[in-house]
Order: sequence, then C-alpha cells, then structure tokens
Amino acid sequence: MNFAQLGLQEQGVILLAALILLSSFAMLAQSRILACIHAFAWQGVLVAAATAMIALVANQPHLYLSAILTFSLKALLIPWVLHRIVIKLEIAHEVETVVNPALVILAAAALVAFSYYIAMPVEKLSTLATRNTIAISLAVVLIGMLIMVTRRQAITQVVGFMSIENGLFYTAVVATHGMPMVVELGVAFDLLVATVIFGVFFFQIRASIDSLDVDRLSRLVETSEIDEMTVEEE
Amino acid sequence: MADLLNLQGWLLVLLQTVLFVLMAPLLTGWLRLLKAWLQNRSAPSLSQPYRNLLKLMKKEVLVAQTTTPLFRIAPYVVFATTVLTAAIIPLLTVHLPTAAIADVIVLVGFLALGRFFLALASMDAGTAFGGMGSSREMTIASLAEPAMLMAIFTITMTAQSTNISQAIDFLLGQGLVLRPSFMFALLALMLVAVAETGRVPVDNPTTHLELTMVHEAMILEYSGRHLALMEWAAQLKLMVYGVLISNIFFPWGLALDNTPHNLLLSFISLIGKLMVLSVVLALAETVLAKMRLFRVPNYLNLAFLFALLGMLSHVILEAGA
Amino acid sequence: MTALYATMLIPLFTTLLLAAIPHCRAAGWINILATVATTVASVLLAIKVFHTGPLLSDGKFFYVDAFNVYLLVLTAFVATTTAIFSRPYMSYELRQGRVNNRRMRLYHAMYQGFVFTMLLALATNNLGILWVALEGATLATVLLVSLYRTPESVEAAWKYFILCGVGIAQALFGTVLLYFTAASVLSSADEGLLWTSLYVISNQLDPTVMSIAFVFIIVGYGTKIGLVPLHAWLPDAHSEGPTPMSAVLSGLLLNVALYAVVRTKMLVDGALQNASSTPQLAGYLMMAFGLLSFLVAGLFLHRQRDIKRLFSYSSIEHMGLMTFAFGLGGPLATFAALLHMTLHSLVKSAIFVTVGHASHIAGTQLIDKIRGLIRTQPGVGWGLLLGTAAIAGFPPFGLFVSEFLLLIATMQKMPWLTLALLSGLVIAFAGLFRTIHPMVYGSQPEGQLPVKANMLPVYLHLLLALWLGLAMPTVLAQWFDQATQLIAGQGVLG
Amino acid sequence: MTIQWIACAVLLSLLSGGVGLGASYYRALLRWACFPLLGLSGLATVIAGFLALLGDPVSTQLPLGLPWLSWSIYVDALAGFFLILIGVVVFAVAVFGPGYTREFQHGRHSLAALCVPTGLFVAGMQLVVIANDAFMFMIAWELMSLSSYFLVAYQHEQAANRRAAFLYLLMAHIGGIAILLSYGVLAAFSDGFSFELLRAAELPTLWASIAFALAFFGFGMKAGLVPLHAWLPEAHPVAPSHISALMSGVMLKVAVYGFIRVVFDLIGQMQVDWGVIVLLTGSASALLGVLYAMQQTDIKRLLAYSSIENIGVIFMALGFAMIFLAAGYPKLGTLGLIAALYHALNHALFKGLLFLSAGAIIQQTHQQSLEHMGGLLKRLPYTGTFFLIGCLSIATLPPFNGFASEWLILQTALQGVVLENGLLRIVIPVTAAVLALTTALAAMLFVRLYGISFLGQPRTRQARQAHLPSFGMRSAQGMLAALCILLGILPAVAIKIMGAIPQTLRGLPAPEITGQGWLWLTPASAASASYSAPLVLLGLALVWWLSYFLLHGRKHQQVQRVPAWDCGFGPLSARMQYTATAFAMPIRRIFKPVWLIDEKIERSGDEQGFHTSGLRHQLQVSDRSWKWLYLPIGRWVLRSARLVSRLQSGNVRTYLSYSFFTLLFLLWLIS
Repeated sequence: MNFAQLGLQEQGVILLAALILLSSFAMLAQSRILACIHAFAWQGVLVAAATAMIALVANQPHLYLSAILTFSLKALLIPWVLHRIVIKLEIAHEVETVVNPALVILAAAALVAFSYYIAMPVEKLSTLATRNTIAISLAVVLIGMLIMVTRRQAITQVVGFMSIENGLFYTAVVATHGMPMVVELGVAFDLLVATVIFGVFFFQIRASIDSLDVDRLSRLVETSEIDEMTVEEE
Repeated sequence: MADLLNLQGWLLVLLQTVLFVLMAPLLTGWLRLLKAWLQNRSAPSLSQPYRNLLKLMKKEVLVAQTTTPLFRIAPYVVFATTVLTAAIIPLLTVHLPTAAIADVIVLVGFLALGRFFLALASMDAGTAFGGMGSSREMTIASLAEPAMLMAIFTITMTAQSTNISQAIDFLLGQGLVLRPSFMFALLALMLVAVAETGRVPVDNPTTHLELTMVHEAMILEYSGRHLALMEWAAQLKLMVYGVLISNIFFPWGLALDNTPHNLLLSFISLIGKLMVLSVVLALAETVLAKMRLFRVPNYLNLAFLFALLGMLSHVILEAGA
Repeated sequence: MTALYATMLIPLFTTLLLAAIPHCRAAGWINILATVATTVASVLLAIKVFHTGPLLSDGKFFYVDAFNVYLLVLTAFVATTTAIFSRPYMSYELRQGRVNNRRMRLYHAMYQGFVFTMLLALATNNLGILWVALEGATLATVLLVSLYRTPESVEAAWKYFILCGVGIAQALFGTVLLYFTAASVLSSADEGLLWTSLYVISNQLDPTVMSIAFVFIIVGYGTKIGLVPLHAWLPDAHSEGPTPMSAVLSGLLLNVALYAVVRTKMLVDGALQNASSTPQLAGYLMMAFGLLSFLVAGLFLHRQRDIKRLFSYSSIEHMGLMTFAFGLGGPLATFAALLHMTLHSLVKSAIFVTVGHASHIAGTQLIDKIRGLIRTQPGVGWGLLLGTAAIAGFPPFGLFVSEFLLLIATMQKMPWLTLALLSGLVIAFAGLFRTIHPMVYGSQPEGQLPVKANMLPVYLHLLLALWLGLAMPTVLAQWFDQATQLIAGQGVLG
Repeated sequence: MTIQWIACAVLLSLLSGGVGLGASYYRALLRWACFPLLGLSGLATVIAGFLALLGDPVSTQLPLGLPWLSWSIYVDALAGFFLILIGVVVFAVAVFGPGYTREFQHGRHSLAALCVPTGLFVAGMQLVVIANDAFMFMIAWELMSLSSYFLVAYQHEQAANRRAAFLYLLMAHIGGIAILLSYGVLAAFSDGFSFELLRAAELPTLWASIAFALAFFGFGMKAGLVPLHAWLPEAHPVAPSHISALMSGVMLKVAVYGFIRVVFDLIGQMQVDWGVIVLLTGSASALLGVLYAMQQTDIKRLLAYSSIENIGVIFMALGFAMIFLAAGYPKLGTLGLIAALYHALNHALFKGLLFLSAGAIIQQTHQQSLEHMGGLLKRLPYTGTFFLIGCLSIATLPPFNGFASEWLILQTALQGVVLENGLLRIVIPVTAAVLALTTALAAMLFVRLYGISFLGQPRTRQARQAHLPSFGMRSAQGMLAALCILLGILPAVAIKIMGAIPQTLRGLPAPEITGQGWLWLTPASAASASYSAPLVLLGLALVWWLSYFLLHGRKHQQVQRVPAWDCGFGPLSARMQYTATAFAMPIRRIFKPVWLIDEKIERSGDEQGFHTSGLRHQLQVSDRSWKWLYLPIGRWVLRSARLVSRLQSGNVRTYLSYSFFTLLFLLWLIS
C-alpha cells in the first residue's frame, strides 16, 4: 500500500499531516513568543484543512462543520486573544532563551519515532484510509507536552497546551472521523473557557510576581527543615 | 501425707526442732573455740553463747524514737521463719512428717522472708548503717540465690523430688555413689552458705567497723530480748546450712526408722559430721581475709559456675540421654 | 426519571441564578437550599434505583446503576454539609476583608457549578461527556483556588490548571483511542462512547489498543486523583483555596476521578480477559500506582508545616489505598474500597471543616503556631482529635472496617504485599499524630479566643462514620454489594 | 445466665462512660454516678466470670458489625477466668476512685475527659475477653487502646506526658496491626473470621509460624516484653493512678489472654522452638524489667518496670507450657499454663494494690519521687500496712500469693528433666536460675521501695504532713490486700476452681495439682513435691506466739524510746539516711552494662582538693532500647521523609516532566 497508488486526496491528507508535524517542531524551537503564536495559528489552519480534506475523502458531512469550528476557534480566535494579551503585557519583544535547542529538537525526533512504535498496533487495526497518520497525531500531542516542559514563559506553556488540544482533535478526526457532535461541542466549549481563564491568570501572575517566568513560581516548596525535637519511630 | 496424723510423728518433730534450736548456740560456741585455738589465744567456754542469750533476754529493751511497730515485730518473724526452716529439715530421722509441708524451694522462700523483714527493720531506724546493711545484704542474697537454686536443681534432678526427706531417702538407698555433679553442687552450696550466713570471706560476724559490716549493721539498733532473738536466729541459720549440707551430701548414719537406738546413733553421727564441717569453716575463716564488697560478686559467680557445672555434668554425664 | 433530571438541573439552575444576580446577602442560604434540594432529589433517585435496578435514560444519555448512585447521594450530602459550614466561614472571611463582594458572587456560582459538573460526570453514560464534565470541574475550581489573590494561591492555581489540563488532555487521548476501538467493532459509530454498549461488547475490543488507552486514561485521570508522581498540584491547590473548597475538593472530586478510572477498568478487564498475555494488567497498574502513592504520601506527612497540606497528603494516601483496593479486584477488596471511599469523604470533609475553624482560632495555618485547641475550644479540639483518629483508621470508626477487609483480602491474594501496607499505615499514622498532638493538647496560649464555630457537620459526619464502623445497616451493605457485583463479578453477601 | 450477666456488665460500664459526659457540668455526677456504675459493672463481671468458669461455655450473636460478619460472643472457662480478674480490679478501682479524684474536681481538668474514656476502656477490655470472631476482637482491642490513650493524655500540660501518650498510641497501633495480620493469616486458610472457623483451618507449618510470630509480636508489644517495652514505663506513670492500676494490672493480662487464645487455642499445632523463643524473651524481660526498676526513683515508673518483670515471668511459664505441649507431655503443659494464669491473677491483685497505694501516697504528699518521701508508715498506717502486704506478695515470699504461683512455675521448670532433648534440659534450668535471680532482685527492689518511702525519717515537709486518705481509698486497698493473703493461703482452692480451663483449650488434660485435697499443692505427684500453705502459716503463727509468750512471761517492763545510735557526733538528720539511688548503687555497679548511665559529680571547693565546700551528684539512668531500637527507626523514617520531600520541588516544569516520563515509561512498559 505504498504512497504512489493512493488517490490525490489521500496524498493531500498525508502531506497535511507532515506539515502539522513541521508546525509543532517550529513551535518547539521558536525563541520569540509572537513567532510561537503565529506557528500555533498556522497549525490551527493546517488541522482545519486536514479535517476538511478527510471529510472530502471519507465523505463524512458532519466533519465539515467540525473543520469550520476548529478553523474559527484554533486558527483565529485563540491566536488573536493570545496576541492581544502579549501586546497588552508588552512582552512581545522578550526573547526566551530555550535551553540548548539542538537537544530539544533531537528529543522531539526521538518522540516521533517512539510514538510510531507505540501506534503500530493501532494502525494495524484501523481500516480507514488515514490510519498511518495516527502516529503523527500522537507525536504532535507528545511534542506539545515537551513544549510545556521545556519552555519557561507562561504564554508559551499555554501555546504548548493548545497544541496538545490540536493534536487530540486531529487524532479524533484521523482515527474515528471525529467524535459524536455533542462531545465535539463540549470539548470546544471547554477549550474556549480555558483560554479565557488563561488570560485572567496571565494578569494575576503578572500582578503577583510581575513577570511571566514560570520558574519564579516556587513559593510552595517543602524543603524547609523541620526541627528534630520530637523523637518518634516507624 | 498419710503419716501426718499419728501423734508419735508430731512428738518426734517437736523433739527434733527443740533439739535443733538448742544445739545452734552450741555449734557457734564450738566454732569460736576452734578459731581461738587456731589463733592460739584462750577460747571462751562452750556455753558462752547460751549465757549471752540469757543475759540479753533479761536486759532492758531500748528502741529508737523514729521506729514503727514493724521494728518490734521483725525479730519475732525472723526467729519464727528460721525455726520453721529447722523444723522441715530432717535432723535425726529421714521420715519427718513436716517435710511434706514444704520442700527445698519453700525453705529458700522462708529464708528470703526472714531476710526481707530483717532488711526492712534495719532501715526503720533511719540511720545510715541500717540502709547500708540492708542494701549490701540484699545484693549479696540476690547474687547467691541463682547459685543455690542451681545446686538444688542438680540434687532434685538426680533424686526426682524436691522434698528433702524423699531426696535423702533416695540417696541413702543408692549407697556410696561418687557423682561429679554432687561434688560441684557441694562446693557451690558451701560457698553460698558462707555468703548467706555472713561468715568471713564475705562479711565478718564479729566486727563493729561500720563501713565493713553487713549483718551486724542491720541489727545495730536492736537491744534486749529482740537482740537475743536476732542473734539466736543467726546462729540457727548457720546450723541449718550445716545440717543441710551434711545430711544431703553425707546422709549415712541418719535413722531410717524411729527406734530410740537408731535415733541415738544418728545423733552421734550428726555431732561428728557437724564438728568436721566447723573445723573446715574455722580453717577457712582464719586463712582467708574479708573481701572488698565489690569482689563478692566474683566470689558468687564462682559459686554459680560450680552449680552450673554440676547441672551440666548431671545432664551430660549421668543422665546419659 | 424526574428525580434524575431534578438532581441534574437544580445545581445548573442555581449556578446560573447565583451568577446572574449581583452580590446578595442570601447567596449563602441559596447555596444551602440548592444543595439540600439536590440531596433530596438524589436520595429519591437512589431509592428508585435500589428498587428497580439500573436506570437508563431515553436516548441513553444518562445511566445510573448501583455503583454511581451511592456516589451521587454521597456527593450531594457532603456538598450540603460543606455548604452549611461555608456560609458562616465565608461571611467571616468577608468581614476579615480577605474577599470582596464580587469574589463572593464568583465563589457561590462556581460552588454550584462544581457540584453540577460532578453530578453530571457521575450520571452520564457517555465517556466523552464524562471527560467534559471533569474538565468543567477543573475549570470551576481553578478560579476558587486563587480566590484570595495571594501570590501563593495564584501560583497554586496556575500549577493546578496546567497540570490538570495536561492530565485531562491525556485522558482525552485515551478516550479517543477507546472510541477508536469501539467504532471498529460496533455497527453504529455514535454508540461508540456509550458505556453501556461498550460494556456489553467489551470482550470483543482489541486488547493492545485498549491497554494503551487505559495507560493514557490512568495517567490522565490519575493526575486528577492525585496519584504519586502526578500528585504535585494537589497539596498546593488544597491548602491555598478557601477551606470549604478544599473540603469539597478533597472529599468529592478525587472520588469522581477514581470513579472514571474504575469505569474504564471494567471495560479494559473485559477486553483483556481472554486475549492478552497479562489479563490483570489494569489491576496491576492501579495497584502499583496505589501502593506508591500510599507509601510516599505517608512519608510526606512527617514533613508538613501547614495543616491543610498535611491533610491533603492524607487524601493522597487514602486515594492511593482505594486505587490499590480497586486494583486488587475480587469482591472483598472492592467492597472495602467502596466503603473506604464513602467514609473517607465523610471524615475528610469533617476534618477540613474543623481545620478551617482551627485556623480561624489560631489565625494561621502554620502547625507550629496552633496550640492548646482542646483548652481553647473543646468542640474544635476534640473534633480534630477524633477526626484524626478516625482518618488514621482507629476501630470504633468505619475506616478501620475497610482497612480490616482490605488487609484480609490482600493477605488472601498477595500475602507479601501486606508488609508494605502495614508499614505504610504505621508511617502515615505516626506522621499524622506527631503533628496533631502538640496542636490539640497543651495549655491555651494567651490571647487565643474561641471563635463562633458551627460544628454540626463535623459531629454529624463522625457519628455516621462511627455508626458505619460499629453496625453497618443491611440496606447500605446490600447497596455496596450490588455495586461490588457490578465491578468484581460476584458480591460478598451472596 | 452468663450471657445476661456479661451483657449487663458491659452495658453498665458503657453507661458509666455515657453518664460521664455530663460530669464536667454537674461535678457530683462523677462521685455518685460514674464510679458506682463502674463498681457494679465490676461485680457483674466477677459473677459472670464465676458462672462461665464453673459452667459450660455459652455463645451468642450480636446485631452489631457487618451483615455477613456480625459480632459473636463466646464465654468459656478461659474467658471466665479473665473476667473475674478484670471484675475484681475494676471493682477495687471503682471504690478507690471517688476519693482519689477529689483533687481533679475543683481543678481545671474536665471530668468528662476522665469518665468517658474510663467507661469505654473497661467495656473494651470486657468485650475483648468475650469476643468470638477476629472482627469484634480487633474492634474491642483497639477501642481499649484508644480509650486508654485518652486517659494517658489526661494531664496533657507537660510536654513529656504528650510525648508518652503519642508513643503509647503508636506502639498500640503497630501491635494492633500485627495482631490483625496474624488473624489475616489464619483467615486466609479458613473461610471465615469466627474463631470456630479459624480453629478448623489447618495451616502449613511455615504459615503457622508466621501467624505465631505476628501474634507474639503484637501481644508481646502490648504486654511490654523487652525489646518493645519502652512505651510502658513512659505511659503508665503518666495516667491518673487508679487508671495506671487498671492498665498495669488488667490491660497487660488482656494481652496475655489474647496470646493464649491465639497460640494455644486457634493455631492448632504447637512447635518446640516457639516455646523456646517465648521462654527466652520472657526471661530477658523478667531480668531486664527488674534491673531497670531497680534504678528508678519515680514510684510509678518503678511499678511500671516491675510490671514488665512480672509479665516476663508469666511468659516464661507460658514458654515452659508450650515446650512441654510440643514435646508431647500434655499434663506438664497444663501445669505450666495453670501456673501462668495463677501468676497473672496474683499479679493483677498485688500490682493493682501497689498502684492504688502509690496513688494514695501521691495524693497525700504530692510527690512522685522516692527521694522526697520517708517515714510515711507513721502518717499513713493503713496504706502502709496494705503496701507492705503488696510488697511481700510481689517479692514472692512464702505465705503470700506471689510465692504460690512462683513455686508452681519453678516446679514446672524442675519437671524439665523429663524431656529427652538434651539441649532443652540445659536451657530450662538456666532460665530457672534467671528466674531465681529475678525473684531475689525483686525482693531487694521492694525492700528498697518500702524502706525508703515508708520507714526512716521523712525527707520533705510534705512527707511529714501527709494525712489519712479517704475511707473509700483505704477500703479498696484493704480488699485487694485481703485477697492477696487469701490466695496466698488457699492456692489449692483457687487452682481447683481454675481446673476447667485447660479442657476448653483444645481438650488439654485437667491438672492434678490439687490431687491431695484443699490443703496440699502437689504439681506432678505427691512424692516429687508438695507445699501446704495453710500449715506453713500455722507453723509460723505457732512459733511466733510461743517465742512471744516465753520472752514476755515474767516481768513486763515498758520499752523505752531513745534516740538512735549516732556514733556520738550529734543529732541524726533525714539527709543522713540512705537514699534510693544509694540503695541501688551496688546493683548499678555490678550490672553496669545493662543501663545507659551518665553520672556527674561536681566538687566545689579549693583547687588542691583539701577543702570541699559542696558536692553535687547527678545521675541519669536511661533505657538502652531507646538507643538501639527506637531512635534509629525514628531517624530512618525522617531521613526517608526528607528524601521524598525533594520530590515537591515547587517548579511547574519539573512536575510536568514527572507526568511526561510516567506516561512514556508506562507506554514502553506495556508495548
């Protein structure tokens, strides 16, 4: 079932999958926040396009609706909100030095290999044409998590979180041609509320430690010494 | 239990106990006589202890102000326990009805009861000597007890009974048998006897040097008839140990049936054995000097070692299991 | 069906009502009334389910069986008693100036919203909706954690949001995989997420994919349960938020997350029964997580300086014990786990209420500064002491019964594990009591005055725990037994 | 009939607890309601005990507990015996209580916190003894521990009391769980929890040993056997005295009951090496208990350590019994068991008496240390005499009850010669020698206790002005003292009544200790050993009267009271007497390595040492088990806790990485 015999649309779907993976890598290595948000916006667009393409290939009408919903939410609304917050907090020009980016990229590549290894039994089972993109969707999710672990800025962490949501949505579309509509709506609604709350939090964090560096949030810690005055046993 | 009822048995017990109690001062007198000879000085007469006791009984009794009634009860309890101990040890005849009332362990219990009251009474006067005496006495006694019990263990293991008259009856029946366990038990019991009755290596009965005395420190406050009872009880205790050692380890000569002829014969053999024993004790007392208090534990550990060896040799060599 | 819809709609309606009206003095009372109504509705629902068996709503949207109905009643009841406690507590906070009117309005709205999401998560039949409801619960409480706007509470809220967000995302991935395997087996795709239909065909599902799905779900919802090493957010969130919120969070939200994991475990067990090499994979995973949390949390107890953090670690420890029990499987262990879940909610919320009062008396949450509670206010002092004895599993209280059954079940199945349980129990007990002891006993520090405290909920909960400990009513036992039959295949009473 | 009595006893004690709730408001409630109810409960328990001991076992079900595991009760001869033991001491404490707690009434202490736990504590003990399934046993057991914890923490102002209470509860908890696991092992091989099913289960020898080890660990810890005893001398002195009497006298015996029930009754088989372990631990506890007691100056700590010694002696007797049962000599096994039970009863009586008297002393002199007492016999004559009887009994001296049970234990040891295993024939005499050493040291201990506190000159003002305790307190002590004497004089009668016990423990043969009628004690056979307590007493009285009459016959002059001999250098002061520390100095030097001793002597005066103006001697004797067992474990737990707390580093990204790596690890694991 090599790539050549696939119809033009299937080839389009797989091309889009590769592009989504590329956008994840872009977000990972980006040092400037604004560029990061733009990469995220691009990823939203690509996911929406992929959903539309799959809807066309597997002729699932309700997928078009999801594609539009995703495009409006993840390509336009959320990036716009984040963009406005960044401008208002005047941190657009701050550069976040990613700790040795080469190592992070390598780790991401390893993650892709690992997710392919994990997704192999899943792909054997799927009968859908788009089955071999499941590994890519799992990779996007794992890279999203990697972004959250390695980046220090609160906003880039939120972008990572959103990219995980993108990955999840993309998995749903690829694996099962989308979830039942009521679940789709629920997920979308939760995502929207989450973004609003993130916005609120940015201002609260800014107010409390007047910076968005996550590592500065380390007041609740337990390495304080307790005196040994009371003897006790196991 | 059956032979308890006949009157003749009880008469015999009464006779034997009275004899036992009356002979005790004589034994002490004989011992002082021997020591005087060994130290080549002229000895007081044999009846001197009796005269001392009679004198004390007639003298006026003085009691310390701080003392409680316990101080005046103690002499009677000490004397009574010692006399009762004498009652259950077969002096002349083996079949003694009272021997069934209490066995060897109860005998040790009686001595412990006497010592308990003596120690308490000595602390009653509220002087330093009483405290010092009772503390030392109780320490020595507690170290001597395991050795004594181990020796008793060895004897009962061979005789399969803790009842003294049964044990002696069994040993008499065996005739002359050289047992290593008995040899060790004898040594252990002699060392313990010396420690318990407060003879020289452990404590000097005749001294009045406050810092060294143990037994004397306890009866320092007594006078008159109370002192007489205490002295008499001490002498009786020495006699009890003497008779115990002689009758268990050298039982020959004890009367098996209560005919007057055999009783006389056993009385004579008893006198002989006691005299030999007191010679040994007198020699030991003149040769050895009193030890420092904190060397007494090593002395009693030696006694315990002997008793332990006795028990081990019995289990390994004689029982043969 | 009306009882079911009533239980669902009352909290939703109150959330909207409280959100809509500007701050009014009666918000506390409305809150209590709503929760009382919900409790009544849930009790009616429970009676109905108890007599007629599992209830499937038309359109298969809601599914209520013996397992989740008792959780529904428990959630409603604990929410009510905490609401009763929260009214005077929050008004005291308002007088202290730590919250303003606007935040009180947010607090009451979010409180009811939180109750609604939990009830929805419990009652729904669709695993997707279950995920949405749990995400909703997180959103509702994250704002409450940062209610006081202190740097610590903001930090705690942020960590809570990020960690739970990631956790929930992983759970969503698991649910998607679940849906994927179901869609390939089921005829009509939209039934793929309904738990009832999945349960019926669970043995036809593909084992390998199901085990991958279960890994994602247990790591995802495990973060919500607070299993070590995913627990890091829990102590911060529970100690920084207002006490009623910590009580409800500790008492109920953790149970709902565990409920979700157990629902999935039932499916995975069905799938792995005959096919894969290790049929007990789900059970072993849960036991490993449970034991790890139980031991590590027990050790954490020795190092605490803040009293609410102490009891949040105790929650992690107990959740670990429950996960271990559910993982062990078998009727006795499951019955013990269900009983433990109920009693833990009752006693833990009672303790948090007492802790709230204690921190008001001493003016601080630092353990070193709270002293002589029994002398200052016997009600609070004895409440805290008895509560701690109950949570440590001392007999007259019910938790001993569940620990007794669990220890016996472990001894029968895996004897060498009992040693780990034993040392865990003892280390936890030592840590808990070592810190409580100086606080409760000792003479009254000067200037410490008793505070107006409503100890009714505390003694009500402790009495219930005592009653369950001494003489378990047969009705409740049959209730648990039906649930055990559901989960573990065969009941204990039978 | 027994069931009604025991039910009424338990209800009465619960009622006394319930009534106690109101005690802090109506102060008189304590005197006129709580303690009388407790006394009635004690009486009912004694009656139930006798009925159970003499009649045949009865059992019933209770509506409490889980539906499929409801509480069931089974009162057989063993339970009856322990019920009597509990009832007698509870009754004595109830009579003693009102007088003693008068000082608490007007103090700041809340009386409810005293009454409620006491009621629960007594009810807990009664329920433990009659429990017939593991579930009820465990609930009653831990109820007993929890309520006694509240009593230990009653005077919680001092930090030391709080620490002792915490230590007590922790050790009780560990013991409780060990017992629970032991039942778990038994339950694993049977299909239920009730004792009948547990008896029916036949365990493989390995699991039987594990069950035994757990039971011995759990019950031994509660009874205070040596390695795990450190909590007992901390907790018992801290509780109010009448509660310490209950805890020391009765609670330790309930632990012995538990041990006998599990090992002799539930675990079918018996192995020789179990017996040897119990014997060795018992002798170690006995010796170390008395040696540690010797160095104590606090009167209640001294009595607590002496409880450890007596519990050690009881476990030695149980060890002998187990060895004989395992080696196939059931008759000697029952002899050992009866000796152990009889010593348990005796210890409950005289330890209860000693603690109550100590309570009376402390109430009158407000002093706990021996160094501040002295000459109390003149001020407190009744307490003095009863305390003397207590000391004589516990020092195991002939006419008293301590000696009767000690004599039986030594006779059991002496029968050891019958065993064919050579090694045992050596170990048993050696342990008997250790027992003899312990007895002698106990005698010295109680000479010191009685001599320093009651005799000589009063050392402090309070000791001088002590006055008589209330009538209730004196009568309680008198009752217990009379019982001590009675059981000492008529042991054969008591043992005949106890004859039915071995029959209920897996059909052991009845002992023929009282073969020769009520007068004689003949353990193995009439020839081998016999002891007649009544005749011994008769003999003593006879000789005493005879010597008294002879000496006083003639002229009866008045005894003069003169100052004691002071070597001529001036009036004797109280400070010249031997102190408790001095009295124990020889033993401290001989058995030096047993304790952790740090002794400091500061000499103030000129440097060359010619003229010393003052000497200050400071001695601190502490328990070695703290350094070897308790502190290392405590440090290990704290170190691991510090290690684990590094997990909570406070950085969000590290938390995220935990979750991330867990996910990757699990995925890798299952693929």
